[in-house]
Amino acid sequence: MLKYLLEKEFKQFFRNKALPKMAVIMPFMAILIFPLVANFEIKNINLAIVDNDKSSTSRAMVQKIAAGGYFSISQVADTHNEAMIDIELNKSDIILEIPANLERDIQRDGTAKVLVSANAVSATKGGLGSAYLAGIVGDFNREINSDILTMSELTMSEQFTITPRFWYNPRLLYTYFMVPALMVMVLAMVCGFLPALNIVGEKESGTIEQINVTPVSKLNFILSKLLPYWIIGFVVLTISFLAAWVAYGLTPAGSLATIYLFAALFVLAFSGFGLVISNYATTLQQAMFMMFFFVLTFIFMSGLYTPVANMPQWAQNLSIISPLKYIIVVLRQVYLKGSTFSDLLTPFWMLSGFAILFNGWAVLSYRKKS
Amino acid sequence: MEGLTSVCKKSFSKSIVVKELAKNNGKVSFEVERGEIFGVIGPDGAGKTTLFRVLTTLLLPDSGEAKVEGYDIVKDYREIRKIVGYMPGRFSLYQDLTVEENLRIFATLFNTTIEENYHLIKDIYCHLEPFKKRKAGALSGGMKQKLALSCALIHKPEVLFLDEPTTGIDPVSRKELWEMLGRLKREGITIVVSTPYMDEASLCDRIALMQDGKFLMCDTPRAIIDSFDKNLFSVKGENMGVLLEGLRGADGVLSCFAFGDSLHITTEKDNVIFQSVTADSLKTYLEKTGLEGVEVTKTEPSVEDCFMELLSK
Amino acid sequence: MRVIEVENLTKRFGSFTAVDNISFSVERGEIFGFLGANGAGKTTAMKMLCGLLRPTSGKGVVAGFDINRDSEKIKAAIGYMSQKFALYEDLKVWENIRLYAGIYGVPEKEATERSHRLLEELGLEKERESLVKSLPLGWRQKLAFSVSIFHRPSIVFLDEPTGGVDPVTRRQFWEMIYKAAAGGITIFVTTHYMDEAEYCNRVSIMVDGRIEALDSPALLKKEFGAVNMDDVFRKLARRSNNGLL
Amino acid sequence: MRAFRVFVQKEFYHILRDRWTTIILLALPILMIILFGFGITTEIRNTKFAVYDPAGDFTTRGIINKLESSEYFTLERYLSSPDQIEQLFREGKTGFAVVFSDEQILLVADGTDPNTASILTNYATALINSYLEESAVRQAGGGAATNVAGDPPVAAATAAARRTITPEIRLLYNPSLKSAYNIVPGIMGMILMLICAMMTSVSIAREKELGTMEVLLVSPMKPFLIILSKIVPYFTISVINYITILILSVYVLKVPIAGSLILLSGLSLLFIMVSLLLGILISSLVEKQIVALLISGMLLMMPAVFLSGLMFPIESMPEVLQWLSHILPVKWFIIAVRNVMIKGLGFSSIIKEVAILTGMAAVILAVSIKKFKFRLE
Repeated sequence: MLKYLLEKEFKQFFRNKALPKMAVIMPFMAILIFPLVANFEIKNINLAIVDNDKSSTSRAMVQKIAAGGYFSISQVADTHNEAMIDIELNKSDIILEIPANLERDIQRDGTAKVLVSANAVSATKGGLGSAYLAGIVGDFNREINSDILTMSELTMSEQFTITPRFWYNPRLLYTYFMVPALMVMVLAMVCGFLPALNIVGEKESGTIEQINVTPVSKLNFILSKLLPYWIIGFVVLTISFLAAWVAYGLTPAGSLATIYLFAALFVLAFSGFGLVISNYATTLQQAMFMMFFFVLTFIFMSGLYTPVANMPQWAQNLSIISPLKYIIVVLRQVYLKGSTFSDLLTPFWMLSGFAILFNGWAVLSYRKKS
Repeated sequence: MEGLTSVCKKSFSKSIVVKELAKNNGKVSFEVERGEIFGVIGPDGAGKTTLFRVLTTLLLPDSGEAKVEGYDIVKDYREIRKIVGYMPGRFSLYQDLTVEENLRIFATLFNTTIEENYHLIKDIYCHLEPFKKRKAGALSGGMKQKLALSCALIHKPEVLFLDEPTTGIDPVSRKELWEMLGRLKREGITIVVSTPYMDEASLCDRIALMQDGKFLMCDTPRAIIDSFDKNLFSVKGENMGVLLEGLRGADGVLSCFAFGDSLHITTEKDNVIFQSVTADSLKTYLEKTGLEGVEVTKTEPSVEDCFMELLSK
Repeated sequence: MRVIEVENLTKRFGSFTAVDNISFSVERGEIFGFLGANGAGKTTAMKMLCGLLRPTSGKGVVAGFDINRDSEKIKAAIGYMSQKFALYEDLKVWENIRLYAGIYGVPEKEATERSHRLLEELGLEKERESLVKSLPLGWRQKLAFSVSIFHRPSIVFLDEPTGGVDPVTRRQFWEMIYKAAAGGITIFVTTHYMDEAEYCNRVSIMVDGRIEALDSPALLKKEFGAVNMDDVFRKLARRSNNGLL
Repeated sequence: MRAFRVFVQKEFYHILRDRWTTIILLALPILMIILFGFGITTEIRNTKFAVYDPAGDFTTRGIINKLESSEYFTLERYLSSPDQIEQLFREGKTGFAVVFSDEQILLVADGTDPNTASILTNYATALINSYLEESAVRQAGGGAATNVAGDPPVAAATAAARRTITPEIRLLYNPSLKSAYNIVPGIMGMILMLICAMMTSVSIAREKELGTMEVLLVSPMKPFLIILSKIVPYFTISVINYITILILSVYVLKVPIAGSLILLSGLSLLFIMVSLLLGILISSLVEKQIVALLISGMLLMMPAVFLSGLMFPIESMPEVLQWLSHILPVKWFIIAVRNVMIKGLGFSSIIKEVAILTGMAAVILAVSIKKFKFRLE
């Protein structure tokens, strides 16, 4: 019985113009384009210089800042206001204003001030930009005092060289962070939403009554809708692995089997979720919107972009409802850190819990008799 | 004043004039008088719906031209759309709006109100009155079709195109609809209607029989029936199934189809075997071939007989 | 041998009684006409018999199964075809046959063999590979009917199978119905074509949810002194109280 | 125009009768403000860290206290050996580990999340540096400082000659560095476009799919009015959402409206018009709802989220994508809203963006009129 239903679903899937294309395009678009776009790295911040001192010290300082690589000098202005106009037009992000006779003040009473005004509309850019600038000025201080610094003070700061070391991703490539999570996103779309949209489509066009009249059982009907998308989902997942390997040379550190196991569990849970939506939505529009609503919540509660730890406490507590969170943790841990099954027990229980909850709810809420 | 202007405006009597109108390998030419009920019948896929869509300016013809109330269907489509009423084959309503709301929307669509033209649809709409507040989606198939009809007839167009308006409607309501169409006709409205029901076709002033985009015949029901060039007999017996097989096998019998409680068979007009082609000579012939208790009478062909005869050619 | 037995079957939607306490039975191999005006409760009653709708009250046995308790079993033993949808339009002709044969448990080998023969009978071998969407309505209905009796059910429910079909194809359809009935399949059919009502062995006419007349066409005509079934139908219409006719 | 009024009423019925969709349409801004406002924060807060400190002298303890006292980090545990770090990172709970050796301070961070890793190490390095700076000055300042084990006393004279340039940092427009400032304009752009473009295109496509469009075309009513009547409800919902977003950002996210409200509202109305026209354009190219949903979903929403600088700075994107983002109306709208709402600037600062948006509106209008099918072809 199920065999014939599956045959029908596959034939209809490949005959429908839009769906097969979407199932193929999505993984590639997600894996290849998305990581290029989604990174927070702050580089080439535009710096406007207002040098009222024009002394050798001030020129040396500007030299050091420009050489730092983080900043590119976008403008040399005469007055603060002139530079402010560029800030307003988003041409430059930070203004470094060097007061007149800076060199004389340093020689005479040892201290001088420079004014840094940073456009902080983007908090990260404003915050990090000014922090980097302050860091470079700090180094410059050490340089201009190198002639008179005592051995101990030098050794004190030299004594402790601080070197960051990044495990699993030494070159801090953003793609390593995003790609595993994106694979999950694609899986969620293909196995979670396509079947649900399919069912709602049949409900809206009325062809669902054809099946209700036949001895096809509830379970067989749902399975005939889910299985094709599960198979397609895992094919898409494998394609994503290959794409990640080819494009970024990214291969899973942990065992592939663990990934496939958790992916299966996640697919079971998420397609159950899709089914629940399909039972409540009567029109395609409704289904689409409900999904959009919940996907948005799940994504942002899952730490896909920024870690859950950053979020305020109430948000962190709320984030346990997102199945995406656990599978993303799994994918990242196994893929990048090579964690094994034993390290990932909590996600395992949570995902199994979700699978039972959603699928149970789906079967209960599925009303075959109108 | 209104009466006067409308008279002189409509000096010419032809409401629709079609010359060599071609659309995906079909071609037709015909004319429809003002205030005439013009029936279009034909098997599914004969091109009836396409013809309707071209005449109501929804589709552009491949070639040829047509005028509705003097307006050209390609150039003056805006004028035509002001004076034409159209009910498509798959007239869908707004399922999430109530019966009354659907009606009001279509009334306003045609710049009128339910109250103003209620008398036009009273006979059909009265069945829907008890469900006024119910959503259109919750109605049964036939009821939906009745609501669609009311929505299409809620305004008084000069020309009305109805594409299979009565499919799925019970016989009594169909009768009422045709009485309403008769009233509209008396008020000078030209009606072009397609229908699968042959009994309805015979109520039209003229009928066009369409197949593969062409008119096989286009004439009054009377003329069509007169053109029937075969003998027609109605045969009754106990076991219809056996009788049907037997008659099909009998030589001289051209065709045999069930017609309600009897079978209609056709024989050649000048057939050698049946010189004196009478009902009882046929009866004795049949009994000889072992079909007892057979009752044979000569009958007048109906439009349906002519339709089936023409199609089988 | 009775294949359908119904006792005071009722269905209420809130305050509206769609089917009001109907009782009747249908013999094996009979062509049973189920007539009624729009909104008289025909489709609702039929849905209850097919296990698509749970009755508010009353009992019924279809193909030996109780309609309240084991509606799933009924579905395996009957065929169903409605005017709106019977086949999947985006599947090819043979794919539809194969699907429904599979669903109703016809063994694969037998299914492929018989589907060839069926297509020959219907003259559809050429259309074997074309999508159902491309078939004219008449052919689609004939194919749908053959598919609905492919698993040789004891009863087949036909909901206005010939709506909008041209006269010639309609008659071919009824010849197929005759053949199926002769083969022992009970035909439960609704229609608005009064000439088709004449083809049935017995006819029931519903008015406002109740069965107002149930007999053979000939006896009904005698009882109502009518020339044909159209007259019978119209005479019954006068009994309707809330102007439903 | 009575017919127009009744049709607008019909469109409202379509939406209001569909309870779920209405709730979601109005709740979306609230959800997005909360999610984006709190979901995406790059601010580091109480990240756990571990320490491996065999020597455990005064300085290392000082460093650890300095880290612990800051609101960024909380000490989780002391490690008996560096190889324990492997297990810590596997479980994914600790942010980074500080490993002291006689010459070096090693900051071991979990590189899987590069962004957090670099921010953590930057903040930690800055804190440690400032601790070392302070302890050096304290030592240089006066003999009383406790003697650091093994270090010779520092001569007093160096303090006097020590020259420092101290940067005085002023953060413009967003002194408290709240990430929400950057998000509100993005949300506004996304929601207004989603509601206008997607909903309009889907509702017109729905009318075609159901077959009712065929009847509407053959009527005295101008097709243009039918489309216009479809726009009104979504225009209203967008205006309501616009107001909700403003209220939420001011009172919940505490992002004040620096510039003129009238200018901001005018700007938003312009953008709503552009999105509505986009919706009409899509609907005239499409026959089925699902295709309209896919096009507005895939081609409008996804790029809008990524290319519009809502979450990721556009500057750090590859050149070709930056060029691609030029064609998105939402990108210009977000820049303009940032200038007016966050930076509080006047009309002069958004002339370019307004010009582009108006230009786009004109082009889309022209194309959709040309493309509009008043027949069933």
